[in-house]
Amino acid sequence: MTTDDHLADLHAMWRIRVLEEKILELRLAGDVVGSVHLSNGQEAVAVGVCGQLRKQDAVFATYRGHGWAMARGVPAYPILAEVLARTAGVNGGRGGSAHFSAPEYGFYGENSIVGAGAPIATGAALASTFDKSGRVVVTVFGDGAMNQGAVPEAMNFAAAMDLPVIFVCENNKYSELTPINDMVRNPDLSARATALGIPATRVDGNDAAEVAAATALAIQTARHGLGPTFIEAHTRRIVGHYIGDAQQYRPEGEIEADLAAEPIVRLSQQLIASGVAADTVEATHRRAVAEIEEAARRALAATAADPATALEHLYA
Amino acid sequence: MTTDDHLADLHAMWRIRVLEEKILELRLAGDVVGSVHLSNGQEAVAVGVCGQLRKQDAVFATYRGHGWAMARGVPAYPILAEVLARTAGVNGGRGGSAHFSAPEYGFYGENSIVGAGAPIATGAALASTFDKSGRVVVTVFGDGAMNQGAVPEAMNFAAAMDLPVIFVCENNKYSELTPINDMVRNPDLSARATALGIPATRVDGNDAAEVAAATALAIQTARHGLGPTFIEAHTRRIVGHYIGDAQQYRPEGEIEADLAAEPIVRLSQQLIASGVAADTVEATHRRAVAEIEEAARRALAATAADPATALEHLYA
Amino acid sequence: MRETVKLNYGGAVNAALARSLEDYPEAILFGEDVALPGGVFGVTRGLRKAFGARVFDTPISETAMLGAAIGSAMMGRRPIVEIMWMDFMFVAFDQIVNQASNVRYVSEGRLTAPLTIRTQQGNAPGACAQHSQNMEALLLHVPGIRVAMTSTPQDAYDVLRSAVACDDPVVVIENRSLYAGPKAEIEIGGDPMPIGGHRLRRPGADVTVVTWGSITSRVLAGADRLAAEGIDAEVIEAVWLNPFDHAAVAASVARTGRLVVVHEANTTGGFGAEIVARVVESGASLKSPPRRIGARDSRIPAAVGLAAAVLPQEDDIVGGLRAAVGR
Amino acid sequence: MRETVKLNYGGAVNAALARSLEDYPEAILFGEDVALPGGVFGVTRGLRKAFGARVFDTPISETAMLGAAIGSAMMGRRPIVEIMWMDFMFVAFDQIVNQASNVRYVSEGRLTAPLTIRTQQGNAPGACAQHSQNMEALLLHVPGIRVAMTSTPQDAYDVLRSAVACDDPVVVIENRSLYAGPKAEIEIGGDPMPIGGHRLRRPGADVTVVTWGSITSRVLAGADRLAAEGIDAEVIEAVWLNPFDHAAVAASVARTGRLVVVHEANTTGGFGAEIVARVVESGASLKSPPRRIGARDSRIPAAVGLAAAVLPQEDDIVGGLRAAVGR
Ligand SMILES: Cc1ncc(C[n+]2csc(CCOP(=O)(O)OP(=O)(O)O)c2C)c(N)n1
Ligand SMILES: Cc1ncc(C[n+]2csc(CCOP(=O)(O)OP(=O)(O)O)c2C)c(N)n1
Ligand SMILES: [Mg+2]
Ligand SMILES: [Mg+2]
Repeated sequence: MTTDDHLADLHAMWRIRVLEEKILELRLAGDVVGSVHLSNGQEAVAVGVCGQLRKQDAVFATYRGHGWAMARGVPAYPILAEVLARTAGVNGGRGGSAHFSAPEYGFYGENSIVGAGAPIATGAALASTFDKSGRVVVTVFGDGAMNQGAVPEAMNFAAAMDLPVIFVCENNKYSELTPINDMVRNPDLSARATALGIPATRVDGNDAAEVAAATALAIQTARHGLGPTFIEAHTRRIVGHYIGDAQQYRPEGEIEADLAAEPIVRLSQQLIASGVAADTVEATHRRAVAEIEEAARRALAATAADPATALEHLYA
Repeated sequence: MTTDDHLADLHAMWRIRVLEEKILELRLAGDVVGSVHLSNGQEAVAVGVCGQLRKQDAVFATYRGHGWAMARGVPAYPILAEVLARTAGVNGGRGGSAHFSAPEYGFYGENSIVGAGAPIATGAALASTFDKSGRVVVTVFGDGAMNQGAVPEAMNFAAAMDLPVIFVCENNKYSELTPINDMVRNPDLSARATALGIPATRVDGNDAAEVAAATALAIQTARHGLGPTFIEAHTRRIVGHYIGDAQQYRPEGEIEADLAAEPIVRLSQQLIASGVAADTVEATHRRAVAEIEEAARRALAATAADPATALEHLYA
Repeated sequence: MRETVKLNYGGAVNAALARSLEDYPEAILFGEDVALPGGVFGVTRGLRKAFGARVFDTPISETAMLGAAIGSAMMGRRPIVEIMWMDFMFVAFDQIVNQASNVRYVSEGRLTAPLTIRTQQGNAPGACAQHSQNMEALLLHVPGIRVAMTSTPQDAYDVLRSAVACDDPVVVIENRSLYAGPKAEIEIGGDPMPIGGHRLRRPGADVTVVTWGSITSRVLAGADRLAAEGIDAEVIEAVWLNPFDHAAVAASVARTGRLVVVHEANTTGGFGAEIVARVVESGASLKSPPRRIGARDSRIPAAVGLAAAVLPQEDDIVGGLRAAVGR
Repeated sequence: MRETVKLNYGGAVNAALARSLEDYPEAILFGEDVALPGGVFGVTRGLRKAFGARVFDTPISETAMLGAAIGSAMMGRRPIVEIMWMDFMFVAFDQIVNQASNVRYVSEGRLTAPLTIRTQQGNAPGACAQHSQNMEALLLHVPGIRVAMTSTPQDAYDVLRSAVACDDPVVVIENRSLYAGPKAEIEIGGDPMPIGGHRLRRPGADVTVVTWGSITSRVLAGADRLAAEGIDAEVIEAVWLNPFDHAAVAASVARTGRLVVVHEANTTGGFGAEIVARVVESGASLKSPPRRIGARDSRIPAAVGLAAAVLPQEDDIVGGLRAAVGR
């Protein structure tokens, strides 16, 4: 990877981070209503994975999906408009923060039922085996979702049928307020995939390049008809699970350690250490801020979703 | 194990085999109505496991559960009466062949939803951690059930909480009419348990002694508070999945091979080869036949379930 | 090309599946034991041979199966998935209630899920409590999911074809006791009809009976018995439950002045309540109170004699109709 | 020992749980995030500390959780399990529909499943379609499962205690928008009351309004508005939905001659239909057709403005009541 590639990753991560920070701000200001789940600290996974995808590929995410949408190319404006319940939102405000989709960008949606996206993504991959699109499907879920029956069912189904799907487990160590290691005996979640005959890797999810490398291999496997791959990406969320989550469940020092290891800080430091000018590095942030500020301004000014349309689109 | 132990196993297996044959006969004669799932060929698993259990232990089985009930000590008469829809049945005819229970014998029931017994058995094991009964719980299910989300959920739950439950997978190679190896990549199903941190073994399920040995270890583990064990018992059903199943899905020669390896034939041959008198061996069969014939005679003569009671026992 | 053939109910389902797979290159068919073995009821026999990899067997993973249907439908396939028994749907109900139902609506129509779930339900002699339930009412409280139930070979064919053609998720509920029924002359091969509508099974002047599913034949037998007593029942089989043809029921009740709904499902919370409520809300003037005849709010015992005491029998129907007309 | 305390709704739930855990040494309490974190709504705070290992966190495995409740209940425990949102129940619905429901009946009473499932449902501002549904009607079509829904601190306490004391599976449905509501003086500490019954929230002469859950307060607000217009609505909150107090509704309707049912759930297939059907089947003479006011048979959009157009608002209630009394 070239320095420019790394700078591009950094910029991509900053765009997500600044988007999330803006959403938080809008939520605290009361412009955004309802629960939002931010991905601060986990940006390298979305950026690393999505950087390897082609236009026709598909991502199925969770409620913690803003960053995945953006990494897939959904512009900030329709995301913010969605979260702000505007007509211009990707789904006109129907999806909201936790359940929006933008298939025109290969973002097949968030899902607010833990684990439920994996079988659907598997179905999307099933379609690939018929339509000759070469489409590879990515489904992302958390560590906690590994304990939801839908996930092993989907993994076995995909394995048995050699479907081109990549299971990305964002292992951020917590499910809401509960540490994953209290809920499993074997902290190596990737072993579950291996047991099903699925090639599995564990990567540093705070390193976009490492995530990208694992994804590239998984994509090759999928495109060659060799079926699914499982990627366990270790990362941390550096915000609460929900707005107002005081994170009392975190052992002392953990948040600090997580903040030191988070992907934006880390990549910035690496770039500077490797001789890139601080201003060049910082410019990635400035550009992201400018973009998101502008998008937020527009989204705030946009028309609210029209209640008269509330009953539309239920059926064909 | 002494010769007497082996003869006891043989007798226990014959009791099940003859019971199943009687149920088949009654079904074909129209005395038994509805679908029945026989366990012919798989008797060694039930006998091997249940021989190690104490009175307070609990078994949760599937629709293919007649043999497990009997191995737990439920007499033939109330089983046959149940299958014949008589008042004297273990559940007065409400459970029928596929869904009966007899908790007074530690048989907590069949279950006709694939995989659904595993979480419930896990709950029974959870109770053991509070009631100091020392109760160990066995849940049995098929190879196909491994692909039902309920099973991995239950296994992880039990592992995370160190519950005294033994997961017995009767791998008879088929789920209804479909070979398990077409539905999984990794034919070693026990690997799934290992991945969850559960000690797992694969045993010859047509050898009651081998099953018993694995069970004994699992029981020790459980009673010492060390949590679940997974036993994959390889066996074959030597009858169709349901009455009238023509078994066209069986590759040529398979049925013959299975018949040669089935546990009753095998143990009989071994005993004779080891010097036990043929008549002593055959006596185990004769005793079983006499017992089941008598039970069937009584059950056929028993009173049919009384429709006037149909609405009882819905609520406390 | 339309033609008239003699098929039983199972054969009609098979023919509809074959025709759908022909019509829609994007159609795929899967489920447990449906492909190589041809289905546990033999209903999908021959389809694997005819359509190759588009017809395949799945693991016993209803959640993965329904998810596979939804995801592939989103991507342009037109999946037909079999859930062997309605009772088994509940291990995977999330995929219907929270997933399939929301695809079109939440995406503002950007995504669609044109999938068909074939299942079958109801009690059969000796079936256990977990293989006997009639659960259409649960689906009918889930906006976004279309639901139909058939009882004749012609409808088994027509409705299934309409379901596959429909661009929304449809659950088609069959009944295993019908599959091997008598052959009937049915017309096949036309274009799929739009979803919706009802079947007038018996015109009558004295009372409107609304029913659906395999119990329809029991209702018709009861109506015939009553005809001998001079009670003339009109029997509407509501093949489509969502969309439901409330207008047809209202029109019939406007003529007969009486309403009875019969379903095999438990009475309380069953869809009969909805039909009764719609009629009375409309202010229809009734000569006698509406009645529902359904199962007696119970679990279903395996013993045939016990199950008969729980499920609505012909005598219950005859008695209910007599009471409705005041005799 | 009875005493009067000031608690909000969430505090009342907490007090009922604490008291149940005290009363029944065999009671255990578990769910996702309920123990160490004290629940995502803080409702189970302090219970882990007070009751130790009897209160524990679980993996995100609703099927295993419900199975754990059923199995431990069969073995003499009295589990209380939390399903964080009613919407999540559908990943594990088999354990309710096919498992818990059948334990007593199929075993002829040899086994029982005295378990309580606490959950909460309904829309809250900005909640997505998968976190907004009102699904009590589905449970009410499953014989063997008791169901209650509460909206006041006193009932939150009383009903939960009755549920835990009940020897059958009970689903108690709460509402997250109520947890942090205002404190009220409530009486705690008495013996658990038997399950069943209703609450007369407002006596009235002109129309009987039956409702349940958090929308009750909206109904009462509407009734107050109408009182100013001289319309005197009687409001019954049907805290217990199974068993349902049909007799109380019938008696009220016999006096008022009019019936309106209000629920937040979708109208079609909702439990309102059952209540209407029961009343009209009984032959009650009504001065105007019964009415149901529920959600407009839709998925629930996240946008607050859109959701308001789907869910029944105070104006809808007022309008419906006016129409019922013919004004
Ligand atoms: C079936 C289901 N159960 C519970 C929840 C509530 N819930 C939402 S997020 C969450 C934690 C998920 O943890 P994890 O899978 O690790 O993902 P993360 O939030 O850490 O990204 C839970 C339990 C849900 N949405 N769906
Ligand atoms: C959830 C569910 N799906 C499908 C079925 C139908 N079914 C009954 S038995 C069976 C095969 C089970 O195979 P396996 O687990 O290997 O057990 P075996 O019958 O071989 O003992 C299937 C698919 C069911 N009862 N429940
Ligand atoms: Mg996590
Ligand atoms: Mg098997």
